[in-house]
Amino acid sequence: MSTLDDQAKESTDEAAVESTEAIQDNGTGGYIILFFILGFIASLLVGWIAFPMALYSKKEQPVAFNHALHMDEVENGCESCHFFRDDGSYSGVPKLEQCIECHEEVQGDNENEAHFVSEYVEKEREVPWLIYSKQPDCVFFSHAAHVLKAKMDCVTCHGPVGEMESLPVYEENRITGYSREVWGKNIAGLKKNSWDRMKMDDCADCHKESNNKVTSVQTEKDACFVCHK
Amino acid sequence: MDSALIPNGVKRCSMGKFLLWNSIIGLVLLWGVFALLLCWIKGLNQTNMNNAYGFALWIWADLAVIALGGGAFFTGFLRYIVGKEELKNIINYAVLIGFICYSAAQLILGIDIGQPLRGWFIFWHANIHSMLTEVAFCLSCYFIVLCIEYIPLILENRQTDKVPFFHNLTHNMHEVMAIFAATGAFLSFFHQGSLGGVSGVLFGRPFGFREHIFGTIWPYTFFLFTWSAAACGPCFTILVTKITEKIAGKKLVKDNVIDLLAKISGWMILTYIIAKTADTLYWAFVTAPSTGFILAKFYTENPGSVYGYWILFLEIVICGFVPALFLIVKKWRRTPVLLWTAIILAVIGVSLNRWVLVLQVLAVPVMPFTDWNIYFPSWQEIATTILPVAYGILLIMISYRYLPIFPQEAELNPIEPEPEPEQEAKPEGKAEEIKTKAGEPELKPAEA
Amino acid sequence: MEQVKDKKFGMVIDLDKCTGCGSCMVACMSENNVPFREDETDKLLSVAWMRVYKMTNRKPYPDTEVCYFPRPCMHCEGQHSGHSPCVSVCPAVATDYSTATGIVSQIYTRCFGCRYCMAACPYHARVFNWFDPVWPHGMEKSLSPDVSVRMRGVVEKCSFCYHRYQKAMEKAYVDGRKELEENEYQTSCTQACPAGAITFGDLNNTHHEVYKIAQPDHKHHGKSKNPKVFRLLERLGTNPKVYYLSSRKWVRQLGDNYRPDEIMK
Amino acid sequence: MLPFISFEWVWDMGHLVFHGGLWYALNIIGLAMTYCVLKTIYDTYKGKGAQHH
Amino acid sequence: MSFLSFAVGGAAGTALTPMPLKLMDDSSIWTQMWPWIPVPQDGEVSYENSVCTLCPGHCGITVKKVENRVVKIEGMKGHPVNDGGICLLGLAGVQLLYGSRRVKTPLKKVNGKFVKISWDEAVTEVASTIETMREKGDAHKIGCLSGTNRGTVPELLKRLLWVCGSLNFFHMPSVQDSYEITLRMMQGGSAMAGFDLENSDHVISFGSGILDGWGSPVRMFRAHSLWREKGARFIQVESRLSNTAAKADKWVPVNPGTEGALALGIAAVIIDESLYKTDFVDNYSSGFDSWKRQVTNNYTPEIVSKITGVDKSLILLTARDFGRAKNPLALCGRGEGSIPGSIKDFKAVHALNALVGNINQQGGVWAIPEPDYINWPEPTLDEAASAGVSKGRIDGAGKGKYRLAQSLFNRLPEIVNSKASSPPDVLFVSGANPLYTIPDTVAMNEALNNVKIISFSSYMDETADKADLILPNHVFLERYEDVPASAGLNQPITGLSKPVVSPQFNTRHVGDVIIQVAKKLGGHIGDAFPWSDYKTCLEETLGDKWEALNQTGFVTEADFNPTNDMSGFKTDSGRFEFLENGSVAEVLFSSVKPEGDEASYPLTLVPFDSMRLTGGYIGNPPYLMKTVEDTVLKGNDVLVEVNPKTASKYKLADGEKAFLMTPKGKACVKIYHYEGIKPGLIGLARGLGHNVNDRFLAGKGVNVNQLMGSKEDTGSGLDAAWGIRAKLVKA
Repeated sequence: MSTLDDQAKESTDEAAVESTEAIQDNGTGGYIILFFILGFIASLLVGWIAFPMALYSKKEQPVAFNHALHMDEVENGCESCHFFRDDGSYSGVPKLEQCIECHEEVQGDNENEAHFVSEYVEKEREVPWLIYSKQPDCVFFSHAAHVLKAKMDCVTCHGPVGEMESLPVYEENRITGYSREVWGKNIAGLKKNSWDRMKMDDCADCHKESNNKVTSVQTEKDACFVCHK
Repeated sequence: MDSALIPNGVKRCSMGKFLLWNSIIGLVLLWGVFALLLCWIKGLNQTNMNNAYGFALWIWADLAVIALGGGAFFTGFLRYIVGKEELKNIINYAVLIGFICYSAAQLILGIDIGQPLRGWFIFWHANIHSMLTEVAFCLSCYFIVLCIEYIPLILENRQTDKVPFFHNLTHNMHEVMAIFAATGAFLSFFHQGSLGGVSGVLFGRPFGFREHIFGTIWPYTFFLFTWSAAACGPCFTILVTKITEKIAGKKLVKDNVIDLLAKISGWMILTYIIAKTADTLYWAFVTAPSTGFILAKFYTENPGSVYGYWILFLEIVICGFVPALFLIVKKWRRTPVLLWTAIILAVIGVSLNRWVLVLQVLAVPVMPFTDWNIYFPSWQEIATTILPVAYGILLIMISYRYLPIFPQEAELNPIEPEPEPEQEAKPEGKAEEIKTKAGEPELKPAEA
Repeated sequence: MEQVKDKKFGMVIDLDKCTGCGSCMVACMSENNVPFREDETDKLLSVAWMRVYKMTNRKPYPDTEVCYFPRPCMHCEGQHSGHSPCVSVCPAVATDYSTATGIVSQIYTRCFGCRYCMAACPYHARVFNWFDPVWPHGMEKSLSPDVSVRMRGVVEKCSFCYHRYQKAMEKAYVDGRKELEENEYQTSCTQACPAGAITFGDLNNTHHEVYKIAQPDHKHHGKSKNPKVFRLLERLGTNPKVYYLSSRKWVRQLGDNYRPDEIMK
Repeated sequence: MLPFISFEWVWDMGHLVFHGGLWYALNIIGLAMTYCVLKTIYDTYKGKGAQHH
Repeated sequence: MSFLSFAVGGAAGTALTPMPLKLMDDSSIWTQMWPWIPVPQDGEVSYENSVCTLCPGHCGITVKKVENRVVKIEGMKGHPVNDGGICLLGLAGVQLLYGSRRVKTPLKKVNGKFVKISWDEAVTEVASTIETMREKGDAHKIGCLSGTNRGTVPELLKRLLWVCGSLNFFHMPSVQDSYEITLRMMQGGSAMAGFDLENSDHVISFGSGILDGWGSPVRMFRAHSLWREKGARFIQVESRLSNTAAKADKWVPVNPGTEGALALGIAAVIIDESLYKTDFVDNYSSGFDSWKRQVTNNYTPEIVSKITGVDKSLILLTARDFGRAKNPLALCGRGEGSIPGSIKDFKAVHALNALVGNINQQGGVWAIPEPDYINWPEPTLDEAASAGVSKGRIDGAGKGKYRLAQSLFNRLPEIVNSKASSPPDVLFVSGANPLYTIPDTVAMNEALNNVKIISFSSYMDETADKADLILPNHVFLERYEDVPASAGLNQPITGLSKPVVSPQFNTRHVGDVIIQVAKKLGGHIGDAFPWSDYKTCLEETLGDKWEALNQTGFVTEADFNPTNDMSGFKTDSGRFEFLENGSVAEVLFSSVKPEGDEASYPLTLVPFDSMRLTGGYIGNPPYLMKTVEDTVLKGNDVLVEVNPKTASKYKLADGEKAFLMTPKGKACVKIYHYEGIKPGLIGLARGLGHNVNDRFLAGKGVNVNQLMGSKEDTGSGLDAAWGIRAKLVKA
């Protein structure tokens, strides 16, 4: 208790001293401002630089895939590998079965391909692709509605993936488990291109622009169940 | 040993006694925190709520503490807008009580929602048609106002007041306090009302549903709630002040202040209860019967007849007209027993009203082939409801000890000789005794 | 974009045919990834979108009669455009009314669990996830990807199997259509009901079976013109889209509240 | 909550009245507080409040 | 102070970074996908047709798959039994596939505990067990209990036993057996009973839970809906307001066990008022006159009213309505039909049908020919086998007073106790759970104490738990199996249950195991099973049906129509026999008295069936448990239905705990006041009180078979107990 007592005394003294100083000495005032600025700058650095670095973990794709190279080989553009099934559902990332159609055996002298064939084709293992545009389970996204009905192209949302020669590093949000592409590269959430972000607001913006039908009594926009399940 | 922090001109109990009581209340608080953590970690299955009782003890507690905390806005309104100067002697305490009530309400809401981490959706994704949204916004804003009103009080502590910045801030805030008080009254009007609207808009629940003003905007319970909070809130302020005086063993606020507030309360309660009676009659004979419900369906044939006509009688007569008369008639109001009775009844009345409009609404079966729902809270619910009470007591204890809450205290309780501000040698335990429950062991000062 | 006609999906449940077997409940659970717990006997803690109530005429043996009463979400329209009891009260727009389909949606990831909608719903159609949903090891394989799995602390309810509408529309888009046939979108309970007691379809479409039975009078908030058809708690003004058919008078009367003077009439 | 930004925002009477009232109140609180803080800084700089000690 | 200003600066700076917003957003997204909440994987959706074998109804199912996962079972559109409809058990079948109750690998009991063994070891073990038995000359002491007696799997089991030297193949009896016996007695030959329900305009059911699981449930529901549409009448005779009674146009509450008397009473009125079909009676029946004399003398409305407790006026009314109907139909068999019941009841009801001339008529009772596609060559038997076979059956079925029965497993406790014949030493169990489903489980358990049980159960149920060896079969979604009939259906149908997913665990098809065991045993036994595996066997057996079955899942005989065909009677007289052998005694109804004395057990316990509780060998999957009402089960307590009058007599409040005691056992129950049960009765749901490896099912409620006794029917030897004397004592 005596220690507590002492501390109390000390702090009281300190406070008294400081408050006296504050009025008398403008130098101390500057000292306070300095600390304020230090704190301000430190937090800016943390928030803008350290935080995004800490938030995302980087993951390599299992196979180095060259979209550009494949685009040259196939006849039907993106739909050659990413196609609609008969029931209207979208196949998404190709299964091994589709890859095997061409890559039953190693075709060229690319070591990535060799790795792919030996690790996956021969072992009949599905490739555990990391999907950049993977949306939460609550999202119902119909490729058919966008591509077939609204005649949108892939680039609008996915960007010029077809021209990429290598897959970008997959950055996973340590809290949510989603790819950084969903929130966007820019930590502030700013975007330049239509494909820079895949948040609900991005869907909503486009729906607002292109859809003149108001179906939600709450938001006077598209009803929730258009995009949710 | 903390005498440097204690306001000038008043006496406080010894540090040891203070700490002991703090720790006793602290234990209760910890019990509540434990229950709170259980609810957060394991989910709301820790409660006895169910699909029929989505709202239960917590929501009642919310509504009740906000009604009781209404003393803050209404006293502020009377003091700063109407200009009842005497009330400056109780406004600090009213603000403190309001602050406690509102922070308690927010804490309880934080436990009550199934997904606390998504709580901010109510602001960000607000649906303005929902009464709860209005409650959330106004309640949060008013809580900011309460903080602003509470800040100068903290800064008036003897030590902080020495800092010129804080001293000046206190001064300047007092200067514009009327603005805050007005804003507070504005916000309170809406969130108190919206709480009344919570059950009033439920057209699927004939027990709670009320006709709306202009047909669509707000149900009449909106106004009844605001009115009842303004009427009964000050009673709670008086009640807590009186209890504090009992515990402190000394007079803290002059009688004329209490008398004025009590009188105003009395008239407010009377007008409220007349309106409430009218509302009840209209509901019982017009609104509810139009959907096939007669009054007897709401008050009879339920298990153990818990929800009987007695509730109406208790709420409107015993806890309505009776306290109103006690407070209005000067002679009765100045009889301590009757004053105590009146303020306690008023507090019970408004709490009962909130209970009925949350719990009984859900208890009444709406589908004819279903039965009454009866609910009793789990210990976790009770503990988390007691938690803010314990927190409130702690905050009052600390605030009372270190802040000049009662401007008239020094005047009413002159002490001789004044203790040296920074000197700590003298044990203070004997200088003053808090009269607590009989049989309380004499509290010895610590080994200082 | 060309306008597609607004739908008003609704249901008629034939209480004369319903045997109370409970298949609709299980069909719903299985379709919608409804969780289950070890003890499901406390029906007020149980998550079930479709619940079959048992009502009796309250007469003693041997004059007792029993009627089973399946109760999905009523998808109330209210007295004016989508003013259902629950939608208007949700503080975070987690539930919404679509004028294109007449379906009351519930977005589990938006819901923060205040349960105001549950207090608002007189049908107890909304249930809260008091517990974390847990599937015994291996059983999670039976989960359908068409419906998102709910987490603890949110409210859920019947969606009229809206995902089936979404899926049917996808198929229609692939076929180059914008409208569905009556049988392309049916709820799981409708499809499963072994007694064929449930009829589902568009109440705005006079060709649909559901319209023919329910005969909704859209000028009077959908009140049925069929004397054997009634809606649950119609007098509250909820304007539900689920209709019931019964040839028994006491059943129809138990579907709403009546003052003693009204019953004598 | 915010016009132009929030998905739920609708330009209608309800939103204008509700949020009008809300932002009105918030602004008054904010302005009054800002005034207090600025005036306090000014007063302190002027050396007011020191005599209190 | 400096720290404070640093903190204030930090706060100000942080407010200008995206961090707070982003963290808030991310944390809420985290709550939207908590790692412990499963996310179902998306993928290609496919549908496969198969047949559900969870009950004798045998509905067509369409299984919805996502990639290689079964996510939903739906009714198959266009299937003759259910046309798209499906019951709740079928819907919950997915949970049986993925449930925790499965036996995941062959198990052998060593010192009271199960240890995992390989399939090779398991097959060797079975083979050596059989070998040993044969060497000891005890081949006839090998028995087998199968859930059904039709189809290739039971036939394979039967064949294995036969070539090894045993005829002791048992199957779980049901009302189907009673109906077959009745048809054999009254119409001759062997056939299954089919009911042309859809075309009947007046149905009277004597206690049959036709909406509680009787026959093929979905088809019954569909027929009921059809009656509602076309205004057919439906009368339910039952002592309890079951779901069936609740849906009937008229519920006739009757003293339990006297339904047969009421049938004869109705017959008497119909004869008396000449409402019967003289054409049929005169031209196609025999023994009518003496039968008529007995009935009209002994079953006047007054007498019947006394026996049954039904008002005379109601008897007359019911009889006249029935007699005047265009296509009347009477049904028999209590509840869902798991207890065969008294043959006298069946004969009374069937005679009533004949009286109104609806045998092989539109809307009447049809004789459905037995499936005939299994035509395997007769195997050769060695000496040991012949010796064993010559010892006959231990249950006496097919001989003497049991000549009508095919299998009487219910007699096992009696056989063990009486030592009249030697009980089996080894018992194969396939698709059955006798320790749960056969009344008087205590006695059955004791009877099996010294039997080596070899179980093929897919689930760890009560019988499997007692087994010495478990060779887990695939569940119905993982295996091929022919499904030869659908209970009560008015046409011959063969279905094919197909594997829609690959086996989830280390299980093996019981047919494959049999073939492998036979091959292991070699010699003439191996020769009797010339197929390499079960699928080959099935394919060869089904012959030209195989293609069609694989395509559509079922084949029917489209041209099957026996109406007006009166040539089918294979009795000695070639006519319908009102009286077999002209024996008068067979007409006279005698109520099967419940076990126990009335003085110490003043009440009567009657088990009841419900769609929401499967009383069969498969216990309720979790989703079914979810549908069980809280008036049946609350927590782990079972509720018994008691009429409020009876309850007040014994001062038992609603929801109060009490002990339910019968001569067979005692259980703690809760009282549920139910106006829909006759005073003096106690209703207890069948299907609870399982003791299996499944926390969603085990330990909930009481197994009514624990409290029930078996009552041998004098006519057939089958179990005819419909209830048991009981009492309720406050707990």
